[in-house]
Amino acid sequence: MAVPLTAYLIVGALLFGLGVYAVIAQRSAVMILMGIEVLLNAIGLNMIAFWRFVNPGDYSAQIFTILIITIGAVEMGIGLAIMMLLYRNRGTVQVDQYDSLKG
Amino acid sequence: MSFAEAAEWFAFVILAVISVAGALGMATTMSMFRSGIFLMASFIGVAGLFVLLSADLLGLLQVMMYIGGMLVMILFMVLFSHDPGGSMMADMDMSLIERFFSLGLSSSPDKEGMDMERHGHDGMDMGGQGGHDPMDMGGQGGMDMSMTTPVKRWAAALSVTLGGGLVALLLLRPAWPTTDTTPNPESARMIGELLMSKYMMAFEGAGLLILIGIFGAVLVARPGAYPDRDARDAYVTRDLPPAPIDEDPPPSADAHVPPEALEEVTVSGAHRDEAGGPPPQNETGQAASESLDRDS
Amino acid sequence: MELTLRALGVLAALGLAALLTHFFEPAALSDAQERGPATPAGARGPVELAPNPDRWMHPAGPVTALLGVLFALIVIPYGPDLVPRDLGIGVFYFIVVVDFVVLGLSLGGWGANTRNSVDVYYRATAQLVAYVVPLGLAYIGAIMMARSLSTVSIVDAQAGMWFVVLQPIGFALYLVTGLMQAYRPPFVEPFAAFIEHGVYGASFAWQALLWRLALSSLLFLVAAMGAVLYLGGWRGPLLPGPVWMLLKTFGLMAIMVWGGSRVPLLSTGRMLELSWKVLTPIGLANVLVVGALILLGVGPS
Amino acid sequence: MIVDHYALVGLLALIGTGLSLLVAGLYRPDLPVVEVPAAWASYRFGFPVYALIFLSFDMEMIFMYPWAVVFADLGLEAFLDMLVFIAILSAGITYAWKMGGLRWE
Repeated sequence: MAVPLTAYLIVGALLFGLGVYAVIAQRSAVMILMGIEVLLNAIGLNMIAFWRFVNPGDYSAQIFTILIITIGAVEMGIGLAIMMLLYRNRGTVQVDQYDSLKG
Repeated sequence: MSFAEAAEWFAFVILAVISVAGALGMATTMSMFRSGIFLMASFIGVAGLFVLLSADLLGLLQVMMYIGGMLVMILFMVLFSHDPGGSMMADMDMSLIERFFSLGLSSSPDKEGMDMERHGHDGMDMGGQGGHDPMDMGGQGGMDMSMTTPVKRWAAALSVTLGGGLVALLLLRPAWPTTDTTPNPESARMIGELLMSKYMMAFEGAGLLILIGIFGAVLVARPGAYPDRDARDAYVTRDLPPAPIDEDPPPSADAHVPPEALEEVTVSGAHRDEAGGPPPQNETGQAASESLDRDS
Repeated sequence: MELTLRALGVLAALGLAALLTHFFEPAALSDAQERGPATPAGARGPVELAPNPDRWMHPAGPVTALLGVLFALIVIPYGPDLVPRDLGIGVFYFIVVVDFVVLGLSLGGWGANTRNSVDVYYRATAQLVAYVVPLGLAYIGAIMMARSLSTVSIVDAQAGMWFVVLQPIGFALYLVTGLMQAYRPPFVEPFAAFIEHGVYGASFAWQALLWRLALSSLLFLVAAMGAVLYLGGWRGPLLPGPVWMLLKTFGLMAIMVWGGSRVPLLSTGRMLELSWKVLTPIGLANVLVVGALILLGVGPS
Repeated sequence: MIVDHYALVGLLALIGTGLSLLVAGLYRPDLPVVEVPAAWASYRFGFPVYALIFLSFDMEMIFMYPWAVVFADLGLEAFLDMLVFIAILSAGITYAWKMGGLRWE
């Protein structure tokens, strides 16, 4: 193990920051969904890095990461379906155009 | 440093750069298609890091999930966006990072669209102080092409602060209680046994979650989600994007289509928006099963 | 070094596989109405060029596809010790890296920015949506009996009896979905003649060469994996292991290509219906049947 | 070590990219060329519901591989687990079918 744990955690931190940027700065709902996927992925990377360096005998961390990926996939499916409906009704998926509840 | 260690560092640096640059490119490129591909590259880079951390099953699983998932997601992104290829946006004035990740997208020498685009851009830059006025964008309606919210600068500042803060915290506390034990190489067997014993409820719960996901997605997106046939046709027509970007189909493309293949064109592949109206539907069932019988 | 030797072995396997398939496939396809990826270079029209292709993704397409087949060749065994690398999760790895071919088709198709090539992206993705689930279900049956994901272990588990005898439904499922995965008739939508043979129509000469290399090897890979999963891989009397492996691979390829080209072509919509309404339920049923067989004590112990 | 097994994959990635660049640099015969208009626009596609349930089923396949490896060792218990899982998924596909989702749109 030439590469230390901190190096992996730094990559995770950078991914997390970029995910936050994508969620806030993008107008399209699909891009926001993608930003959330990056956030989930950063969490998974940290999880596996800690698993490898701290407790490699217990595979629970991998199961947990599989569940994170599952949740990401289901969220992607539902999110796209909702966007499909919104797009059919309003013709756009830009989140700042959905202001009808603003009064 | 031995050769194996150097190789591991080399692989780590390449994969880390792929994953971070992929995420950065996803957030900044002008092309919708590219941003999906960049995100996929980021996921594949992280999957490579998983393999480097000896979690090979997990890494490959992530690659499988996200190649399929992102290709499907790009289908929807292209449907939802006005300029999926980014060739119009690529001529705008962009920041350095945006320009870097949109390299090679467009080369059109004429910059006629610039003035209009710059207008939208100014509004975007000035609206930086929080509460973004909907009238500003609403007046232009669908003409507003910018892909980012007016709080873009604040978001960039926040994310730099957050990422920098996290990295600083990590560098301040570099010592973690690590062990040197190596994991069992039969990762698939270990995961399978855990799934069947300790995490059985989680396994079935994930199955149930996927089921609910399918229910929700089908319920919301199914074609029959309209009161009646006429309403559906109205929606489907509205489903078409506002204006096709390429008006003239290439004359050669239609000329060589043999008449018997024309029907094939309408039921397969992507529907061009010029085709208009709801395309014909397949009658279900028997032809498909017949061909299966012959095949096997 | 040993690693370099193995890498050279994989490259040699790629060259040999592509060459043999290149000359073998047209013979089996002799009078098919659509040749799909096996279309000879002379039958294609001029190269279509868009004014502004994506200058990075368009060339990246064939390279990605080629890398996918190179990676997949790593786990194909030609003998008990004649496998480039026996990864512990070999079969799963194989399924995953073959998806890079679809990724390459999408990159090359969308990146070329012509009407016909953009269509390739939609058709290839639809094909991916159609084949992944039933193909995975066809693999699962063999994995359940062999109790391992490693290709070598799967072949070893067939020492007594080939899995094609124990799981005929799974084998039939593999034949159909394998054709989908390899873009061979009757599932040639991404390479149909009326969209100028898909990515071929918008490729420069070197790109077309790489596409041809990748897609010929893809058919070889599908047939070789079928031989590993269901026909006992290198196992056989008298002849040495690699010969048996090649014989089985090309025999299976002949059956698939010849049978597939005798069936009417399927449009993308029909293919999706076939996959989700027929093949996926059959695959789920096959998993249950194989499970019951194992519980009854059938199969390798 | 698991990582060592994947060194071959990394090496082949480098070799494959290098060879492709070599081919791209050396093999450039002249071909007839026609200019066609650009085609990037937003397209409808005919299989949105298939695509959405594919996302879920792809995830389901991922759970099946580790299960299939340990199935023969665990026997009846694993079979019953998977029976429940497959029943759940069949319910999903039946629902999509009955709601009219499985058709070209």
